[in-house]
Amino acid sequence: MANLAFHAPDTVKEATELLAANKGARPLAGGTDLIVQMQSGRMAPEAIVDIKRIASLGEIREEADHFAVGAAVACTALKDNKALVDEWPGVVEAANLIGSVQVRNRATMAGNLCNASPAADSVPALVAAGATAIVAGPSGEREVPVEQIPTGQGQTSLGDGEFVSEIRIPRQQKGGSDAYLRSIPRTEMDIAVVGAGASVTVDGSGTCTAARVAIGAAAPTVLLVEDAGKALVGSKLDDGAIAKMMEAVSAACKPIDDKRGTVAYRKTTAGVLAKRVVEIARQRAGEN
Amino acid sequence: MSRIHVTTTVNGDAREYLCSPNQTLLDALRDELGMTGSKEGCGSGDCGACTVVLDGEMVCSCLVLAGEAEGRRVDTIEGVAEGSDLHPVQQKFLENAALQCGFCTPGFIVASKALLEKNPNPTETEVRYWLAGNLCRCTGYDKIVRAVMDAAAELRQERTAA
Amino acid sequence: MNAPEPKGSFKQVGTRPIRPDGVEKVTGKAIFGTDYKAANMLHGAIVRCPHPHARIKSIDTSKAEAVPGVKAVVTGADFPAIDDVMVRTGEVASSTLDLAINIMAKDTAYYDGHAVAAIAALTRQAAIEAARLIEVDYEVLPHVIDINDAFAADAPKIKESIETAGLAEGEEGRPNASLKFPSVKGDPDAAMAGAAHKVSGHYSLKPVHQGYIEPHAAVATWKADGKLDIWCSSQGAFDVRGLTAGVLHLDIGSIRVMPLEIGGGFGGKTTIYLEPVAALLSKKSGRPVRFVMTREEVFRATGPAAGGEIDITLGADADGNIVAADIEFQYSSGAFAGADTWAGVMHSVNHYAIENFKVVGWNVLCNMPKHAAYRAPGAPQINFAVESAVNDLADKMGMDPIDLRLKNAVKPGATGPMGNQLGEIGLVECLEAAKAHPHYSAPLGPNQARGVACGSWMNYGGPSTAAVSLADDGSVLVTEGNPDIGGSRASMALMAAETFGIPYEKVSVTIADTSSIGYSMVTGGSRTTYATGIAVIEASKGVIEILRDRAAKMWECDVSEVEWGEGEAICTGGENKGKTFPLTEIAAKAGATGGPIAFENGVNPLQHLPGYGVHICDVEVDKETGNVSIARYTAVQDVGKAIHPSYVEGQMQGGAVQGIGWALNEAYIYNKDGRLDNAGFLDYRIPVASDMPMIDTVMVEKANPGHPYGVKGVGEVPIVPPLAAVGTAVSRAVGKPMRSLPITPDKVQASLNGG
Amino acid sequence: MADLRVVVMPPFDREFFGGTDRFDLSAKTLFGVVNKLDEIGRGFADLADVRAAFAVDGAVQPDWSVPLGDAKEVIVMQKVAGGAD
Repeated sequence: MANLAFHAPDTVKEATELLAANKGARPLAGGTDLIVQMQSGRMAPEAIVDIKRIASLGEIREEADHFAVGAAVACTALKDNKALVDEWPGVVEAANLIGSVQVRNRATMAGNLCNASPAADSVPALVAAGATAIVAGPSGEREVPVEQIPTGQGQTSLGDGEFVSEIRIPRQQKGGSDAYLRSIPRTEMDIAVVGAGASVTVDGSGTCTAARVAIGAAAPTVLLVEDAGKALVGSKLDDGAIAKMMEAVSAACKPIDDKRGTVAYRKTTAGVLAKRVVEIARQRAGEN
Repeated sequence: MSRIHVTTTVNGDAREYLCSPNQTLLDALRDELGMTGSKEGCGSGDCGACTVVLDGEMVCSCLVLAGEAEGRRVDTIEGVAEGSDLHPVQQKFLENAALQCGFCTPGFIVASKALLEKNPNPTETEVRYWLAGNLCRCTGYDKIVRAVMDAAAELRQERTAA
Repeated sequence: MNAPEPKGSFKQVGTRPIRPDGVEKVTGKAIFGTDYKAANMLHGAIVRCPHPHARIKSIDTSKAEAVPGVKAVVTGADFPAIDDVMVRTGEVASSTLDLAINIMAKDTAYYDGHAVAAIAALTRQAAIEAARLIEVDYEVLPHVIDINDAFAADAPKIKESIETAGLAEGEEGRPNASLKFPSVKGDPDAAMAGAAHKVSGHYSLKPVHQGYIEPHAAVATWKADGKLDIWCSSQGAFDVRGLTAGVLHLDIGSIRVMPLEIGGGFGGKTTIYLEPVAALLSKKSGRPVRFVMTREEVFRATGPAAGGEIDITLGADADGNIVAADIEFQYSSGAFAGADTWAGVMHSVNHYAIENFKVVGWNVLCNMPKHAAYRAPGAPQINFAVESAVNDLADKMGMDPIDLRLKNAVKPGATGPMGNQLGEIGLVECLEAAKAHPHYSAPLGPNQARGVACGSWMNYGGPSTAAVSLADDGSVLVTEGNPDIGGSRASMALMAAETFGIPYEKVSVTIADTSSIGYSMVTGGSRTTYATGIAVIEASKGVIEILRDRAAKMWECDVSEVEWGEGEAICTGGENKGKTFPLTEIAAKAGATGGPIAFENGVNPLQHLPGYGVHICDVEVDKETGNVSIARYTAVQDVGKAIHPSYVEGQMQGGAVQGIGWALNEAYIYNKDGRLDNAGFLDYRIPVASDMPMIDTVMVEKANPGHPYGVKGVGEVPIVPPLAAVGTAVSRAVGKPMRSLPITPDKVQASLNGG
Repeated sequence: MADLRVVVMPPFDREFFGGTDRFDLSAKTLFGVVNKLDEIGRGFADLADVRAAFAVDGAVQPDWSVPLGDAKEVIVMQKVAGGAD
């Protein structure tokens, strides 16, 4: 920490160069994880690269086939984008469950993703939404599904000099919507004991044509439960299909006992929350 | 460690300070600028006692690096009252006995003022969720929530009167 | 003691003015313990043991001392030889034996977070860096943290010196039990055998932290003349002085403690942690030294309150008279003996008129920080078991739980468990007020259930000093020695204004340092408004006597012909009969009538009375996730006379919410290596605003004849009933008894799913 | 001189008086009571002022110098530590 440097570049290129130049460098977006880790001594970066001065990373762009959410966009700012709220209410809600208003005014979805906590609230919603991450690095940009960024508790697939510059969320299909719920002992300020996100699409007849279910804090990383989605597709989201989906979710859980909850609680509650988010998403989809 | 020179605006005044790259905005306010109104209760963003407004959004100043404030606008508890005229939120905290020890109070007042600027007519539930990032161990929150609701009503009256 | 004033005669007492220190505190100007800075001061950091129990083989400070900016390093070796100095802290005597070791380990560290060395450096950064470079060679020893593990007959003894006090002839102690305290009345075994209805249960509670938002902080400067100045926030500057003198073997007179504003204490700031360390570092470096704990340090090394394991059986006759109680419990006290077990026994069934009981309390040591007082220390834990059992009894008998309590409640004239007579106590009035409250009969929503519980705290009086002086313009200046944690300046000003018969605004209140006023015991024990209030009233009366004398001089009459009215002297005889001198005029003439007008006095009142509360709690349970929310909450309490009702309500609301947090979420969680796993506000979950409903309060005012204005202590009672009120409500919603706190969602869900 | 029944509550009965908790003695004030108890249980006087509270005929008496007059009973009890706010 003795020779810690602070940089605030204006371009993505500069940022990647600064990160590539020093293996000990860390990108700073909202800082709500990084600064806590620095203060507690759990992390001692050699350089900090503040990406919030890069204009393009502070924007939400509405493209024809996706929303592009810059890595420096604070969670609370997502609520100001009406189109995003209409199409992906679950993603916006999930990002706005993190910490407190003070924290959400700083925290970003990209940071939430790259902190690589299995309990990250926005990540199951992003996974359910089929979101991708734009990874900027010395050799240019690459696009990867968000679920491929975290590889384990606190570990990511990012290479030297790489950072997530943007989160891309596909435009919502007709009859589609999403939802995210988590269980915490309090009403705010807690890390999810377990969480579930779902996106479903239903046709005019009420038949589910597409579904993705993801769960958080139930394994070393956020899980996309493909069998859960399969259990729903082609059904009318009837009790039988929901029951199958819940079984798939509980089966996919590989949780641990820790200070925040037990294995049994996480397995049971993951199913309960998955049932509830599918129901909420279905209702919202009906309104689309 | 190399120190960073920061020029920023605090409660409307142009201020400068030198800080270390790992120093927080809270430390800079308290130690470099001698503004001890913002309190450190946890240093991890969990208690809200250090709440300040950064470019119009309330944040925990313990989760902002001092260097990030370059060219930005910081508003703290010291700037809430205009001279000796208390802000309605401060006045209502006094009238409602919404403080006991008073340590969390600056953070609550900055956060409550920020709420009422965004939402002049909050429900009790909205007040409680907005203030969930500010811990108070003395009051049980009852009188704090009442004070904020009272201040909201008074500010609405002032607006209609104006 | 003084007879109470006739009811309804109050002009100031019972009003709700703005507190004198309010503006400072809403504008961020008030200087708290964490805010004080001394010129040229150094910054301290403490090295803490990462093991729950370890022998310190050696400490190498050389690398740390080499860090640029490091000015001084201390370890246990720098402290005076540990011996058993009894320090009188007003309420009780504290032995410095345990205190000194808790402040800085000597040869053994007894818990994760135990201080083993400290550093003073030019910057906090340098101090922290140097702290990481201190090399301590530990021999890790076996540890026990859970009470059941520590109490086991074959548990590893955490200290050779532990002996079980209070054993009968030939009775066996336990390796880690420092005390067995039995309290027996009548013939409990026979009475229990004859009881028509019996209920039993085992109840468990984890240690919890006081959770004040202001971390501990202190600045000390050791001056060349050997005198020591300390600036800190505490619940009692005089006891900081006495305890620091005891630990460092100094004369009390050589230490001066300046009280700063305190950011919450709840009992946890009635002891010391940092002051002697800062003092020794200041002595070595020749500069002021400042310490501010991190939140992690606060959790790892200060507080907490006792956890408990409690077995209880209650027996009642066919009419619902509780005829027998059989209780045996263990309380933890950390690695040092504690006092909560006494209070646990005394507060177990003292609110009921039970002729036959056997209550046995054990104090058990474990590898945790030295436990500290927490609001009604020792009472909430035992009350959780007793009041839950009383609710079970009511269910079993099909009786209304408040009716059952009314049948058994202690009444004025009853003899308390300690043998002394209870005077004008108000439990019956509280129970009746609770029963009459709309909340108690309100319909419940789906998945909701209701719990009720009552509880008590003995309260206290004890030594306090106050001085009152007049300025030439008639301003009344009150000086006292009790830190203002919850609006006590306002209460003191109201009582002085009432006594003089002048407006509240004419009174200013200063909390003085330890060299500027006589001894005053801690702000704690629900004693301040009662005892320090009496000191303020008596000092005000002393000034009034001087004012009568001065007026007599000006009227050239005998003082017996001068009465004191509302803020003025009235001449009742001689040629000036009927004339008046307002306080302001007498004050203006002070120079001509004998000089400045001031009066200081110390008191030691013990005519305090126990306080009683009844709480009603509605919870709503999510039957699938096990989440519990508080739907409605009402607190009823006998407050004697509320001097400033808003701050009395505030005590009731704050205590209730601390109790709710204790019941639902709060707990010390240690990992298998004996390290504290939730040393922060993220995972030590105190209630947040969105967790709570409004807390309705009902103040029952049954005046205390032992206080001029009828004051009873109010601060501690409110944390006693919530544990059982919440626990019973959740148990009823779930349909199974929830007897292990905290009642977290996973416990609720497991119980609902037949676990 | 008041002829008194002195009742010693736990823990003092076991700690100082070998489990005996009732004594008949006469004294002018509580100072006298403490001194006589100290003769029976050595060391009691050293701790009495900080650890014990005294109830004279049911009422707590903080001032040991008050004459006991024709009081009948003195109860010796443990003080309770507190901590609020």
